[in-house]
Amino acid sequence: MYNFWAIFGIWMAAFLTLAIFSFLYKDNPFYKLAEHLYVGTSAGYMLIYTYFLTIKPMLIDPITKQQQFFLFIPAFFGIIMLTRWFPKIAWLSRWSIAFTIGIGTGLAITGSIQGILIPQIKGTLIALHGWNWTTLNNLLIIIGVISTLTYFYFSKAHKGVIGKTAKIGITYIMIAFGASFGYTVMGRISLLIGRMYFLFHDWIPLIH
Amino acid sequence: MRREIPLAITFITSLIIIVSFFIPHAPFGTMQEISLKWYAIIAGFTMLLGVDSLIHMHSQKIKRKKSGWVYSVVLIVGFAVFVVAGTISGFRYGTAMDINSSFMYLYNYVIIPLQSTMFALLSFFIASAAYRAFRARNLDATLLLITAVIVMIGRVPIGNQIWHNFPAIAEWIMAIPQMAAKRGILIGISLGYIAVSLRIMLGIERSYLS
Amino acid sequence: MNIFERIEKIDRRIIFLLVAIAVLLPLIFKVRMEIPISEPVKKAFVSVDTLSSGTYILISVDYDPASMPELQPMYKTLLMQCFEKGLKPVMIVQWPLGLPLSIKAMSEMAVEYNRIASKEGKDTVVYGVDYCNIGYRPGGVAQIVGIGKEIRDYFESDYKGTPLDSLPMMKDIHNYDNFALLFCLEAGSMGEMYVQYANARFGIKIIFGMTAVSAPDAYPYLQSGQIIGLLGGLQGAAEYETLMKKPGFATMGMTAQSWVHVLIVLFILLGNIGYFIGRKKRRS
Amino acid sequence: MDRYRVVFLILMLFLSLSVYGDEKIAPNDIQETFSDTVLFSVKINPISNFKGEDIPNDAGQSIKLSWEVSDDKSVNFYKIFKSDSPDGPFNPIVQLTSKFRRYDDRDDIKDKKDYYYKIVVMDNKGGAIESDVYGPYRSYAQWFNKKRGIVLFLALLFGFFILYYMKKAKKDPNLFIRRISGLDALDDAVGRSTEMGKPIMYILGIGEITDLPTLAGLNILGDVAEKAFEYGSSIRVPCYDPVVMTTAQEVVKQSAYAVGRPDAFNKNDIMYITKDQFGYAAGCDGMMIREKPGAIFLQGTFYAESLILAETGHSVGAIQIAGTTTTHQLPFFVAACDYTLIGEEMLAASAYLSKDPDMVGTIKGEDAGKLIILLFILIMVLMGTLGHIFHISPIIKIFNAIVALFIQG
Repeated sequence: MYNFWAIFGIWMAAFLTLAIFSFLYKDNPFYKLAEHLYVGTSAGYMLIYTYFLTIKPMLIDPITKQQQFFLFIPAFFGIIMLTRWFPKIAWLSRWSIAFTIGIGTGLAITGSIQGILIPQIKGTLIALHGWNWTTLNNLLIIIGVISTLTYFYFSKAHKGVIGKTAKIGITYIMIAFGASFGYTVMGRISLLIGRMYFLFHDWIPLIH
Repeated sequence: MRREIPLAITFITSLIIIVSFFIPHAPFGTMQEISLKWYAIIAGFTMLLGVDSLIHMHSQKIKRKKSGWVYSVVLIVGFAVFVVAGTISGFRYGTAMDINSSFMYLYNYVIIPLQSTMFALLSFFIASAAYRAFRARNLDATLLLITAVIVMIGRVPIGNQIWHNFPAIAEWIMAIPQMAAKRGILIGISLGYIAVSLRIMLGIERSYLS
Repeated sequence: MNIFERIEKIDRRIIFLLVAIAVLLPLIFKVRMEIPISEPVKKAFVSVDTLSSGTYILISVDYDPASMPELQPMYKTLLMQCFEKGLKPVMIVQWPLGLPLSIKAMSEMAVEYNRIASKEGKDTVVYGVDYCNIGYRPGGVAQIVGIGKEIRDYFESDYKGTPLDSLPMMKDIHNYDNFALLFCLEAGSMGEMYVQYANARFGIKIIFGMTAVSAPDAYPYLQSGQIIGLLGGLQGAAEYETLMKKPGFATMGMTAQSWVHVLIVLFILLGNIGYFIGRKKRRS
Repeated sequence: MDRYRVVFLILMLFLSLSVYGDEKIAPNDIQETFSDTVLFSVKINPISNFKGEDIPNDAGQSIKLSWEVSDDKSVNFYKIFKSDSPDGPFNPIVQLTSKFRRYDDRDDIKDKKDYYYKIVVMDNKGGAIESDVYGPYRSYAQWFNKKRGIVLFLALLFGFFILYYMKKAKKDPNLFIRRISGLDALDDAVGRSTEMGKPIMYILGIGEITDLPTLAGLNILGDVAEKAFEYGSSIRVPCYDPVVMTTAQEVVKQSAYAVGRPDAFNKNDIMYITKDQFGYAAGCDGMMIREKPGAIFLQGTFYAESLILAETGHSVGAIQIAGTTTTHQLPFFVAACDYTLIGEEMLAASAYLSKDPDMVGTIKGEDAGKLIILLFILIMVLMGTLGHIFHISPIIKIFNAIVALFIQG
């Protein structure tokens, strides 16, 4: 039993979908209307979302219910972040930005080393032994990593041995780009399948 | 004065995070916990930053009747409808996120179609670019296109029907050569992150303060 | 103008029409194709399937409507698998626009599972006892590290505001150690953050369900053992549905995916043939 | 010559047939039996092997308790009791379901103080089996997390080289950075475009002024603008962000003065389009179709709209030189443009041109890091391989010891 609101909603969604698709024919008022509606509604969504999923649970509830009054300090830093709206006192927001950037850099340095460099280097330290396909694959991996790093090495001209290794490196990189290209095409097509399914299943039931 | 204090704050906070990473003992462990919690709260406010400039810009456009001001009206109306629906749902259900609230109804039937269709456009652009722009003009581009074709056909069921080893070949390309090159690039990028973070921490890089 | 130059000058809208038709026909005529299973998806499936009943799983929902067609089928199939095996899924959300999607699919799959379970006499799943959704908190990486010590420091209540301590299943749950597995559904770079911080510092096992755009970048983590399974794009979702023997949207969409891929490969070939002929003419 | 690479390629494709091998694709996939994720094994009823220990590398005030149970089918739940003395009053601290085998006790534990524990198994028939007293156990806070020693070593190592080269570059900015081949492509693109009497277009993408690729794009813009003014051609720069636009105007004006043709600079050649992704792409496309530029430069921060730009650029027959660090867009640029600066190459090109000490120092510092990692992998692989082939066990032991250093946690 589809009640009235569900049917109305589907028709509204179908109208908005076709309005955006109309950009394929040419840029037109319908597309501009849908695009501006998208920007406006997502901004409205974010405003409500920020209150209910950020400010209320992390500030208002703890302060009112558990009397955690020291939370006024981060709340203060948060509010002066909004001084960017007023050019005269916008410089105040630099303190909060400095604090968040400081945390970000501290996490980035420790994360990059412990979370990326150590495991990725360790994954390439493979002793090659035993005549089987796995050893062959490991050899190709090691050559790939070393030659890719050589390609992005800028302190030596790409001549002689370094030049040849860099050439192998760009070959590996082009294979990787080809693979990413194929996967990206796959990803974009899936989005279209999703919209076509909506149009011809929920709206006009051609697909059952 | 307006520059030295922020730079000092940045240096001290990143020092706290790095030191408490290595020293779990009393003062540092709790200092890290508190600063991470404060970071989360402040980051919550940054989500509001974009809203003001957006509403400000479009309301100016309406006031001065600049070309395309009608679309700005649509934008502001869309914004207002969501804020009102969210507030009402908040009072009725305690949260806007309740499954039967009007806020969720609007999300389902306005934001989902708009955003998913916006990105679905890309599939058309990729198809037309594939036809009109992707040329094997040198060995690199040829290599890229050949690998792309193998992976595109190998990763989908039709590849399996053409030749039953096709999926395994595509998987081999993904797991061995592609993985090795991506690892090389990943190592390069994380060295880049370390360098940029060091420059910001030591105040050499100050563009974030502009 | 010879045939190829004319072909090269085809109007873009004809190409768009061809793509739309190539997607629509297989969907309407429900052409079904056999889905080959790849190694990373099998590893992911086995890792979840071998967990004993009552084990807790953390599912991170980090996508938005733009990547819903690829990741929502993975999320739904995973939830059905958890309910069938009696696992205890806990949903956490890092993308603001993804929270409604996580809520909608969670309640839909619970209703569907309970319909089947009550028919077969098995006990049904209840929110707060068998599954729950602790919603979103800001902070990104800082929050991921923060909940490594105590989840309640950030998630005092669930997505609706109900305190965590009043949810029966969350009583003894404090941090990553209480979860056997973290299944991340990723459209962006949040997956890498989980690997860099949750796995590196707290050692939780991670499986990635990723959009096709980001899946290739996750293979280095698979080889180094930082993640123990990887589902890539709609194909990954279809393989997981096939392993669960529950064909859904992804399996149905793969035929359309195949036809459009063939179409695009033809476009590339046609475009290049025209290009080489044109180049040879210009040289002579 | 590319012959060398074609041979290598055919070898690679042949090797891909290795897929027939039955070995698993992921080579050193530590064949974890997933049983260890099955947390609970079962023995006869009474608790055995109860252990309490300080949690290592932590801030103290916690004791890790672990035990084994014979058969948890009949177990309803456990109750754990704690006291300060072996026979002192035991008060309950936690009640756990039958699935649990370990528990971290964190409530008001003081470091370096003795604690005693008792565990009571309540079976579902209401019976209670009390274990004997275990202890004493103490908790300690550690001053250094030993597991993270390797992270400290690497942080100091890479940090040293980055800062060393930053200092060195301040004194002498002409540190050697190889000429990026893409720069030659830039020059002859400008040259060919002016021969055809067509304008040049420079697109900086949709980045903000603080994004690295946008800054690099502005540096390269300075060089391209200089070449354009030298050849007497004009340069059009459609912008996405007002701040980036004003900076671009500054850069192009300085290039005009540097070449001695201040009159050639026209402020309106660098204009603001719109701050919306697809709107900006549509605006640039319109300009391409109207003005039919001879050369288009796409240097900066690009996302999904890169596709639309590169396609239209190709269709108007322009030479296209692209450059960005967002790896997801590079495949499309390589396929659609005549030349592409890949990721860090673009940053190196901008450092090479601008001779900015910070940029040059960073690139040299990162290069040192890459060299260290590269040589380290090479040496380790050779050592491990030779050790195994010639069965020299001391070498294998050293190899495994070094690999074991790379721990996480």
